[in-house]
Amino acid sequence: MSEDARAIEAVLMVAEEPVPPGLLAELLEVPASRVEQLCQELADEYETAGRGFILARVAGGYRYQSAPDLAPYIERFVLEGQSARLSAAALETLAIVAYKQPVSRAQVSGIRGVNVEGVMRTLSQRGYIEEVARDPGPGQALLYGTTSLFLEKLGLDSLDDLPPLAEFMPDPAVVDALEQGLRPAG
Amino acid sequence: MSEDARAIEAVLMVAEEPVPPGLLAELLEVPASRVEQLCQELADEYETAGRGFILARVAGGYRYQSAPDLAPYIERFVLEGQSARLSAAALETLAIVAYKQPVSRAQVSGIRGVNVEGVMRTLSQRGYIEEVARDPGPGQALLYGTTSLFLEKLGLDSLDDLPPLAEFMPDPAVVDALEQGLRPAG
Amino acid sequence: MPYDVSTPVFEGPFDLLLHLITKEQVDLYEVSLSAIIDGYIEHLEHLEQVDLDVATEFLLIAATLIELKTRRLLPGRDGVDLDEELGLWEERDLLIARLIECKTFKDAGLALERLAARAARSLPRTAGMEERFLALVPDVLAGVTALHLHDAYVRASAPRQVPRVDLDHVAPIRLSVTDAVEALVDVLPRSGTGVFRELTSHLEQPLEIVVWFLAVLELYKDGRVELDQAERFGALHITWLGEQHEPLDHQVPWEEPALEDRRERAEPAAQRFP
Repeated sequence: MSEDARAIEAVLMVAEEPVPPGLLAELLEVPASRVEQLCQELADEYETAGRGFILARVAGGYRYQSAPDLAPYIERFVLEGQSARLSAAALETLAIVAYKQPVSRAQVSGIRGVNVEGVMRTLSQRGYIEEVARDPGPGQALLYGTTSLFLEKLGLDSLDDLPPLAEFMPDPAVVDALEQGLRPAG
Repeated sequence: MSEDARAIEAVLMVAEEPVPPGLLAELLEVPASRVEQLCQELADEYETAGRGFILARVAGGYRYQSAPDLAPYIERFVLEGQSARLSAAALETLAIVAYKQPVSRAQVSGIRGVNVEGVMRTLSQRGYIEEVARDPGPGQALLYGTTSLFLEKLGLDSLDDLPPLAEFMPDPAVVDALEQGLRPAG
Repeated sequence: MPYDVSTPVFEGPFDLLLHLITKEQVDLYEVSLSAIIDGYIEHLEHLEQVDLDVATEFLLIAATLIELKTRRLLPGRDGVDLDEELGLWEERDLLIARLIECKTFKDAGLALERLAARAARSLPRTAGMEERFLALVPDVLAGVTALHLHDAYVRASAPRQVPRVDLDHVAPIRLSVTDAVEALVDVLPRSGTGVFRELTSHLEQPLEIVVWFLAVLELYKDGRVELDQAERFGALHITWLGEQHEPLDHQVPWEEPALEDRRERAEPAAQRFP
């Protein structure tokens, strides 16, 4: 396999979104037409070999997908799979959106201390959060809030039913000092 | 290609975490040994063909990863880069938890000779270690162990794949130097 | 002899001792202990914060060393009784055992770092499933209560330990685009025109300059300034298109309220978040 084709495979494998051929061309420093040709060749190759995945052209870019005829396996995987619960990261993100709405992705990211793009997208795809407004300030960031599906799932009548946040949170240093003081000797 | 091999490819393509062979066996209704064999064959096939991706066995499951030699392309593509590097203190603490687990904070602190509270909290926030149990003895100290994210980050299938601790024992010359340096009277 | 603390930071007393004994390859009995301690104290003075645990542990080790050394230097060794002598050896063995353990895990940590660096060359696929399968995903909020959510928020918003070593080189963003716009709107109406490089000459961090540049673009987008750059990398001239203000009575009618205020207003239940 050519280095270019291998690089395309590698990038598409780790990409979370369809990758536009223009971007691939930039990364590989080859013309976009060459990228299109290589992607077509790869797609044909996978199909001819009867692989369980395909290289699809979606939303202006390329991405790997499971082969359509294998959907029954994917469905069973989804139903029996490990993804039955919301991850801790997703729950925290959802909590921040719920309490701080309307809130921008950057603000959520600031509170959690990590990039929340993927988690926010998942929450949004599941219909728990949605774009509710645009920050009127510079940058015009999208602001997110929770949906009525969210309220429904949590059995809440309205956002006012969320447990209030404590008015006073002891400084972590104080908590630490207390812990230290109460820790049994030895 | 066999339907089983294709199904494995399809499922792994949509999975977000390493998929344990046991789960694949359930989905395909074949013995786990058959899954292991198929995965090995697929991994070999990708490697022989020189694909841009590999099938890796990590943290007790299988997953697709980009081929290591194509890292330069991936680095250009993933602008955010790798997560911040761990400090020497954090690495040392992580090593103690990894090799001594389950281990209490006081024990780690005893080995490092310094307070490890902050470092342990950082490691825990980054998802490398977690509370795994409580010491049944007096004091009931929380005991810590490493997570599967730790295995994933290190590319290990299980804790058994950690290099043996004996490899890091200081060589006799260093031990001699220590003994010489601390020779009491005479 | 002067002891030069040239290594960046000794995180713990064992590190220090290890360094002294292994790296320098010295016999501690040949070294002035006071010089070591002076060196350590000097090192402490350069630290912004003294970790008392580290300091006391060093004290303990230094005391042990001093005791070992004085016993050797003092005459009248005949009088030392056997138990005491044995105790001394025991202490020494314990110390050596701890030093060996410390060294072992130090090297193990480096090995973990190498493993992680190797693993990081190969990234996993995390794209997940295509949209058409999403509807099948079981109800992931099943069993999650409002209280869980509350706890998750408290967990997420708890102040974090600031990483001490790895993020030191990252400057915090002290300036927002809004702030920079305000500053420009304060300066430009008075001078009428300005050069970007001069307007930002007081800034030190590239990030701050970037923020100011974004602010200039923001003003340009709003039609409040005209930009002119004769050549690539040349001076960027900014011309104020609005009214010329006197320095003291300037007023910014279009100024956005601060983000905090906006959020308060947009949020019906703001009183929940003191």
